[in-house]
Amino acid sequence: MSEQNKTWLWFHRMGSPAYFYNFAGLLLPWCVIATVILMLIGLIGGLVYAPADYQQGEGFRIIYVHVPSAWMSMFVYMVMAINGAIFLIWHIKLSDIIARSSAVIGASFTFLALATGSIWGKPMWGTWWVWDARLTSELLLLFLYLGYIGLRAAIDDRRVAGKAASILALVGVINIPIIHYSVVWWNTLHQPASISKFDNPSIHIDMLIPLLCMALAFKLFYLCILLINSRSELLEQEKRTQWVKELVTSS
Amino acid sequence: MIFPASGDVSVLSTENLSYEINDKLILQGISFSIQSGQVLFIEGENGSGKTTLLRIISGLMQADEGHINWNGKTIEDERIEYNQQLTYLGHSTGVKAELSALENINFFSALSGLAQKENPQAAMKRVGLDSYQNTLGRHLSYGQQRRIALTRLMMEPSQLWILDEPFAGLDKKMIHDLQSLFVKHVNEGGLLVLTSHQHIELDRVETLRIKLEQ
Amino acid sequence: MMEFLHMGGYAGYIWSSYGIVMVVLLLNLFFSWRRHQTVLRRLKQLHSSGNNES
Amino acid sequence: MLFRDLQIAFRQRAEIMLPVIFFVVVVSLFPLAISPDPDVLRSIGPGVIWVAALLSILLSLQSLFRSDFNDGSMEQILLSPYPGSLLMLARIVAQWCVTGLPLIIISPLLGLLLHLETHVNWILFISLLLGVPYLNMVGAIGVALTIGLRQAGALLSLLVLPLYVPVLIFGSNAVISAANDLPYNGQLLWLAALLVMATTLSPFVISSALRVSCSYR
Repeated sequence: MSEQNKTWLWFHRMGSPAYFYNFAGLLLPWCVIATVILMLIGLIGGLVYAPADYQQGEGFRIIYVHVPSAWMSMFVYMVMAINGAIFLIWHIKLSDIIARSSAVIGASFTFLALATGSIWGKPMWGTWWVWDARLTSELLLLFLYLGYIGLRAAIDDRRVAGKAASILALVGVINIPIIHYSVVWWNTLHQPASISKFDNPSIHIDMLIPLLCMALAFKLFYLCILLINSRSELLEQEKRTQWVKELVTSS
Repeated sequence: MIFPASGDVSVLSTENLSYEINDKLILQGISFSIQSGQVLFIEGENGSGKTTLLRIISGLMQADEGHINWNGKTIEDERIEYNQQLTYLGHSTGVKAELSALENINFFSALSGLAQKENPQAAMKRVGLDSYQNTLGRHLSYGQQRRIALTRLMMEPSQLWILDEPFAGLDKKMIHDLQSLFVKHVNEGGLLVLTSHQHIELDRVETLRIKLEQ
Repeated sequence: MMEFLHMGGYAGYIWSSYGIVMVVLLLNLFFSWRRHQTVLRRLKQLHSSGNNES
Repeated sequence: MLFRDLQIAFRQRAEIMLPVIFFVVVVSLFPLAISPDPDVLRSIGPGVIWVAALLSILLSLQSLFRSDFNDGSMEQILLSPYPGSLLMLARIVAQWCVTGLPLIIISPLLGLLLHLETHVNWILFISLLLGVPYLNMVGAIGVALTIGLRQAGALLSLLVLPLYVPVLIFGSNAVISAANDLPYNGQLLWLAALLVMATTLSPFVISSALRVSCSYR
């Protein structure tokens, strides 16, 4: 079989719900283990081995949680928007399930990024909330997430909710760069640029490694949540089919 | 007046449509095929999915499985052409409260993008509303609003009529007029899909029937 | 060990932010897992009792 | 289509005035809430007017598609052979004339209320002229998505407000920098760019969103 249609075959097989359900089931334990390991490495590396930052002292260690969750909040929204597009254009139900299962975890990552950001702001600038460009666009991203979840919850019909939410995700994803740019531009307008040392100060090498571990750990954690959620969504959607009947009555 | 647009026989067919609403499969494996000169009768009690089926056929809603073909091509690909040949009348009349009867009719025909088969005044006369031309939609009764919606059947030379309970809210005379209009439409090569509570017989016309169980 | 916990004066901030992160992540995990179980249970009940219905 | 909407709108004159009155009331609240002295008003004026304009647009959007949706004419619009996006463009332009235009026309008046100098008022007028249509279009997307829902109002604002932020920032800032005699044409250009983007993209999005919402009933 040529390479091309082997991947197509895989993609096609992945499309069939029963296969995906079992495949996800197998992958899940490994994923959980990998997340735990990576999380531990990242935490130990970040909290213990990484040298204290010359300027912010130990306080900067919050970066190991704040930056990964901020990256994740953006990453998950991208995944939702891409899957939304796939669902709208090719009507692949699986991508709607992926988008649906990632909404809540995406919103929690954004919330975490905000929470850790403001906690980090306290020792640095003495105030809980700083109208810093990145924090503000993070806040707006949270509103986008809440809107997405709210819309999906408000529509009972599963199909329509999927389509409506995908449209919203696409509109949102077009606006994210615009919102980010306008907030950054607005921020430099009102505050002298000096404060913006906030996000990634010149990273020392062994500070960087734990950060990457944490980022990877967060990604894997997201994958675990995604796998669990999509399995339950799949069951919900395919409940009338034969394979669900056997699976349920046998287990 | 034979339909110049298609000339040949147009065919509307569906392949095992199915639709599920919150855990209940109300449409399963619906397949039928009707062509010019035929009527499709969809019978069933309330809530048996008649309206849903009509809305799926007209393209307002999408079925879970199965698809609908108009002259061999699925309606999603041929949306513009399908819409040109289609007149859909649902439960809600579509009459705007703020516009007068005449303005409503002119708006419908402008929206349909088709030449007016008959001028609005004559159409209103045929449904017995000629004295109501300038009354606002708001002041018209439901029956009158339905009759305004029905004037569209006289005005638009569309080939496929999809009507949801066309006889509801009409008096005896109007029902009789409507039936003769249907017969005339079908004999001229039109297609007709309709639902109705009562059992209506259209004489001298080829009728197919679909029964939807609860 | 005490010095480690003290975190050079920022103990309160660091541990609180790590705490929040852990709590929220675990909550997510817990709710997703619970939902999975309830769906399984509901379907089992639907299928085993309702064989004739669907 | 456009003609019909304008006809309908002018039949319900009372409804046209509602957002405009709301706009005036909200703006006049601020001097009472903050302080009547001109310098303070001059500094917060532009922001106040922009936020008030945004809120009154949001208010007027509630009824945008609702009457069509309820009396069934939305179905006919979706089933017409004309491309949905063209029809939607006409709908938005009609909606803008009915709700956006009055706001823009009255805004210089409110500018005086807040002691803005004449040239600042002029910039305010232009910025609203560029910004309000964007608010209308993006808001219409939100309405199209939430049309069939129960508490659509609250959800609509949650969906739409983040998308309004860029216009709010550039709009109010254009006027503020005009007040402090700083260059403002950069912001206005940004507003114009956003407007062009919205005009090209939103009709298509609105018609597909309506097609989805209509299949919900």
